[in-house]
Amino acid sequence: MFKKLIEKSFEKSPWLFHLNTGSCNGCDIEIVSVITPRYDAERMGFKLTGSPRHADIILVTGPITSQSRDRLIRTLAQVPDPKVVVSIGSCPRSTNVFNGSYSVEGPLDKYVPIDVSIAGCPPKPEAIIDGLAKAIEILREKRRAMK
Amino acid sequence: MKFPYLKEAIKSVFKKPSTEIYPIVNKEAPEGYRGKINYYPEKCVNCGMCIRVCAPGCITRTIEKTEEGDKITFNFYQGQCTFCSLCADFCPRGAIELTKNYHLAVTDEKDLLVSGTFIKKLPPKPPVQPQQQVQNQQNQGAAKTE
Amino acid sequence: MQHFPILSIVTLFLGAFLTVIFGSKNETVRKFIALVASSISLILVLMLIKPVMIKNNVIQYWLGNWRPIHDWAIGIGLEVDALGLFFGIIAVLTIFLSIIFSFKYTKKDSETDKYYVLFLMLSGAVLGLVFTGDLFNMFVMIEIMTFAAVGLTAFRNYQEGALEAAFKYLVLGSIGSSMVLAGTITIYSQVHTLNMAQISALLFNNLTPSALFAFALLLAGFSLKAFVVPFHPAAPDAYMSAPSSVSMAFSGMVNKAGVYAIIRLVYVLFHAMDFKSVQILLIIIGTITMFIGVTMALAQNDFKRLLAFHSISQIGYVITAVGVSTALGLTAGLYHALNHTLFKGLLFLTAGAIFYATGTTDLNKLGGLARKMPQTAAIFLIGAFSISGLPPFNGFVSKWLVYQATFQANLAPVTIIALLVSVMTLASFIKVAQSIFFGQMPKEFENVKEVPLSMRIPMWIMAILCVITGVLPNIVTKYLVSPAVTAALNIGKYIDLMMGNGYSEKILGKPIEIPAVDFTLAGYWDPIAWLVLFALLLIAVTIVAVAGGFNAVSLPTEVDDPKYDVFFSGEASEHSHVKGNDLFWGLKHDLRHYFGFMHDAHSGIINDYALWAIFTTTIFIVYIFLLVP
Amino acid sequence: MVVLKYLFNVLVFPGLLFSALVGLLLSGLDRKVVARMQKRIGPPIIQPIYDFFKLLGKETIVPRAASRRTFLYAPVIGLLALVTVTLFIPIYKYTAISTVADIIVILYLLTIPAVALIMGGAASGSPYAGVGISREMVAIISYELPLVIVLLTIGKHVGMALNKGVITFSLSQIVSYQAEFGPMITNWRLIPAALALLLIIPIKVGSLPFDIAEAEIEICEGPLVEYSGAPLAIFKLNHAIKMFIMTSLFVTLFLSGKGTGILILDIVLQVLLSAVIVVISISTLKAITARLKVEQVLKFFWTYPTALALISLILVWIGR
Amino acid sequence: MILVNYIACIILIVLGFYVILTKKNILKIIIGMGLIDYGINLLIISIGFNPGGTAPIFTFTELKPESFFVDPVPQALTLTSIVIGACVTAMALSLVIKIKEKYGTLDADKVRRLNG
Repeated sequence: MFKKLIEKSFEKSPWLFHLNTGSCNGCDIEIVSVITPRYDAERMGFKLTGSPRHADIILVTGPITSQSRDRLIRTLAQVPDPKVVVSIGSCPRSTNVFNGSYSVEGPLDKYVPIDVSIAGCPPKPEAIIDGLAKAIEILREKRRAMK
Repeated sequence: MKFPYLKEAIKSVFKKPSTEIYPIVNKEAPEGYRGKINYYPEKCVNCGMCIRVCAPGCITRTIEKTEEGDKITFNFYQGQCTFCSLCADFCPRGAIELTKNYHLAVTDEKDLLVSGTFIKKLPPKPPVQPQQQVQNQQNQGAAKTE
Repeated sequence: MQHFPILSIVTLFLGAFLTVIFGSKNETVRKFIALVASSISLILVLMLIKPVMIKNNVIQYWLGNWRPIHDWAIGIGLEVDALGLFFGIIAVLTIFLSIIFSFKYTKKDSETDKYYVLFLMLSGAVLGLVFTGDLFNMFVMIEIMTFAAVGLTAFRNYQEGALEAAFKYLVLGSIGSSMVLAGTITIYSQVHTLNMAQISALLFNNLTPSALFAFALLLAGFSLKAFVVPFHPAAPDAYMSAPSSVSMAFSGMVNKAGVYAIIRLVYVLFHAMDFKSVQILLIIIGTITMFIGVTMALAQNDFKRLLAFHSISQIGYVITAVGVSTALGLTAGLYHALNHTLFKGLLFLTAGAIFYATGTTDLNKLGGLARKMPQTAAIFLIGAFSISGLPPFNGFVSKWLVYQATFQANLAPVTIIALLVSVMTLASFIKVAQSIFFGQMPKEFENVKEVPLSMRIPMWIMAILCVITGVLPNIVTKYLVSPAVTAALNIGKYIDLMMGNGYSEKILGKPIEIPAVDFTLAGYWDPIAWLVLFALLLIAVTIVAVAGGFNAVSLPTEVDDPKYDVFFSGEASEHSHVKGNDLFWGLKHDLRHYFGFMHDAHSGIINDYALWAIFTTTIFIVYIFLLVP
Repeated sequence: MVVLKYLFNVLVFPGLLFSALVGLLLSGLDRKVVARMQKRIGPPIIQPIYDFFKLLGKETIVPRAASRRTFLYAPVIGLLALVTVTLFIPIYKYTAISTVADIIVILYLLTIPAVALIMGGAASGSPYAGVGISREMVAIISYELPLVIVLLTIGKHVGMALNKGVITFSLSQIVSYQAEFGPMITNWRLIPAALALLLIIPIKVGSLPFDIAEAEIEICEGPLVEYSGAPLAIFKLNHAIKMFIMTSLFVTLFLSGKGTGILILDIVLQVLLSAVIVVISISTLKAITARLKVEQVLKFFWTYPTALALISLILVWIGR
Repeated sequence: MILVNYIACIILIVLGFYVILTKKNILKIIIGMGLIDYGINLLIISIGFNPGGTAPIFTFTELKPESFFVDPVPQALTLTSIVIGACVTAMALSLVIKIKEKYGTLDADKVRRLNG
């Protein structure tokens, strides 16, 4: 009965979960700035949640340091099903300048397929909003595929 | 029992919100913004300065021997780039330029790869002298120096 | 039908003696005797309901057929009116269920024949106390009750603190009993009779100083037996170390007997309820008991000690309601006494079940047992919700009556404290639920199994009773509580039947008017309609759920896939169970001075407890001498 | 026929559908007003409806350490109690269930959703939930005291006028009193009580300055940490309906009166007034203050609102 | 003359309370309890005393209208009270033995593991 409405609502209220795997916090400030009055992601329904169980889109920042590797894997597994992984900045994409360092465990796609990657070090808030818009489409496809 | 910001809160309800509605109003990046790389292969002289200077090492070069010279392709993998624009500054020929295009949100990795190829014609090869003449030239050279 | 009361008491005592003779050898004979004795007395008392409650005549029985000779009562008389029978039913019910529970519960203990002897003595004494019409007989029954209770507290002497608790209970108990004895004697010195009906007739509004002195002493003695706050320190130790089936009897019968004695003393014997000062005294005691009981319970981290403090605070409710001497107040008090026996008995049985299954009741060691013991968890939740007064259960109805009674008697602060106490009760039971049943399970309780069926039957019976008394309040009040209230308020009938009619007119000059027992409920709350609503809503929600396309609930498979681990910010969720005293940090931090003072006040030294007891008795005496006449 | 009326009441009018819709709209309005106060555009008013249906579509994960049945049934029980309360709250003389509704019944019915949240959190077996539970319980203890005093004051005030001095607990008598003597807010004795109730609404709903139980960042949504999919949707629905109930209770207790006589207009008036109360009490506080610490909540609620409520209680008591 | 009895009772009772309150040794507390009991027993007896009355033991033949007895009922009460006093002391002593065995001390300040 609500099938169509549930489909539509997946576009309208994607919830974000911010996962920092050792980033220099450049991208983290950008993510937060997306929610400030100037860029206001909330007008499109985005909301930062505290627990991975509530999230649809996971924003990963930072090159996966060895400490945060298995925590990353465990937290990503705990997100309920139609989920989208978005990598912010170049670190998760390709461990940026830290490539080859002893404590960096390689780019994110070694552990989980990246759906949307937003390049930039740090990416501009508008770029993040673009990325999130793309992520919403992927979310809807995944939701349709899941049904 | 003081209520901070109460006045501003109530006043701002009636003012226009200061949000830029980004997707509708496209926002121009500020001057000098280091965004997507533009590579002009024709200007490049394959000196390799950019490769040496790039910290994350995201610039790679492939050289391919062809009959009219070696076909050199430069790949700027922006997924690993820190947008420090050192490559642009050090490029003697100004072949690399970081534009103001900040739309770098991509779904597949290929879009982050900027590459350009050019064929570097070698200088006209001096006629090939037979082996014998080469040694004479070397002896004359040696004699001159003594 | 005349002989049922004495028969029910005697069968219990007979059961005790028979277990001594036959039971010491093998287990089944013992259990059989105990079961037969308690079920006979249960049937006898339940058969009394029809004549006493519905046709409300009073059964009187003169031991040895020593009828009063020309208006002077010599022999000991049993007098069962609706009030006595009300508490009798409570007692008999608790006895029957506790004995069934103890069959399996004391399997691990040795010398269980001594257990059954003492338990049957305790139950016989309580029934005797509730049915007797003679003041000295009441003292003897109280003495036997204390005796058996001390014996049972020390039953598991290997347990930490059992002996100490028994000794303290004995010392305080004997102080209380000597006060009761002194009170009885001072009354006897004035009226030269021990029969309660005759005493109340002779003492009717000619309260001489010695009668007042006796009233103060008796009030102190009985409130010590009911573990009212100034006298209460022996109770938590005794409830904690006694086996749970016994502490269920303690909180179900023993302090109810104390409350019955207070009601009998204040309403019937001295007819002291017209004096405003006595009402205020009872209300003050009740409120203090309520508040201190629950705040102490919040700070505990042993399950049974927490329950003990709760039964003290619920007794505070009953006494406050009884102190409000309107008809509604007494109804609220008696109804709450019945409910308290039901849900407190239930909770003590769950404590017993946990002790039986895991061997400890310490809140800091347990956790996550709901998955291993689902039925006990369900029963515990019913008990916890009914004690904290959530609507569908029985605690709500009686607490609502208490609030209304206290507020209609213009006692706003008491109502506010009562509501606050009920919220704190909810808080402490949430603490118990989280630290025992929910949260993560420590390793050593992996192979904990559900308690055997014979222990779960009494628990289920009590849970169902809890729900019934919660859902059908008007039936329970009409058949059980109102007759008891009329009996308490209308002492003329009590005297006439005992001493031959016309006696009260002759002595008192005019027949005692029977106050009308009617009360208008301030608000109206019909649980049946309410339950229909709940059912309708349940259907509604299920329809929405099914149609709404709830997708499948994905349950954890056996493979240790991290998806089903508890979210612990990514850490491998090792054992981190929020339990015991790390809950309510905010509250304890704010009230730390109060909690600190209360903790030191319960120092555990017997001399301090005795000092409290004697100090409060002197306050009672001084208060009553100054204010009552 | 009566069953049909009951069914209609339960399912549609003041029951599930109406209160859910209005609740969600009110919480949408609240988010919009808070955004506007921070000079942002803010989500559309119907955003909570989208949230609700999106959560319905998500997968529900039951963690291994959770006790399954309590975990899944807790939100439903909370919803049942809340919807039952909506039937009792009179909207300008129209009460869905014509029983003389009762303050103490409502008071206790409103604790059931909080207990359901606690039971759900406890059943999920996560340490964050454990901390969330103890904070939620401290919050309940702190706001119960002033709430009770306010309700008793109103009961006493109306009781003195209509019920020959004896306190009345019934809401319909309160509404009829206001029909005669005008809304309660105009009576100077009860203004402190109204202020106290305004301060209590945010913590009862669990909105920002006092949401110590569901602090997103500190303890990752407290009791709700393990919930996802349909149970979480129902908990968010409970949250919204509670907002509607508390504000319409405030309207009934302080702002009701004769009403316009036509049912539809009465309903619209009630919803509008509750929207105003939402904006005044919940949104402004959410926009301008930060979250309090745990013991600050207790200290705050046992001093300011309790003092206000006691003042009005004493005034009512003296001004016989 | 009767006054002396009552004074003796009061002294005994007050002495008993004094012992219970101040003495730290639990054995002495039991003795204090005993003292209170005997004080009250003496009180019971002295209440039932009619000056000049004989012991209330007679056979029907000896019962003459003018024979004057002491009140028999308090004496019966004293009997039970003494029995109860004895049993209480017996149980208390058995508990004290076990406490000494388990706690190793008789000092009330040390026997306080259950507090708070």
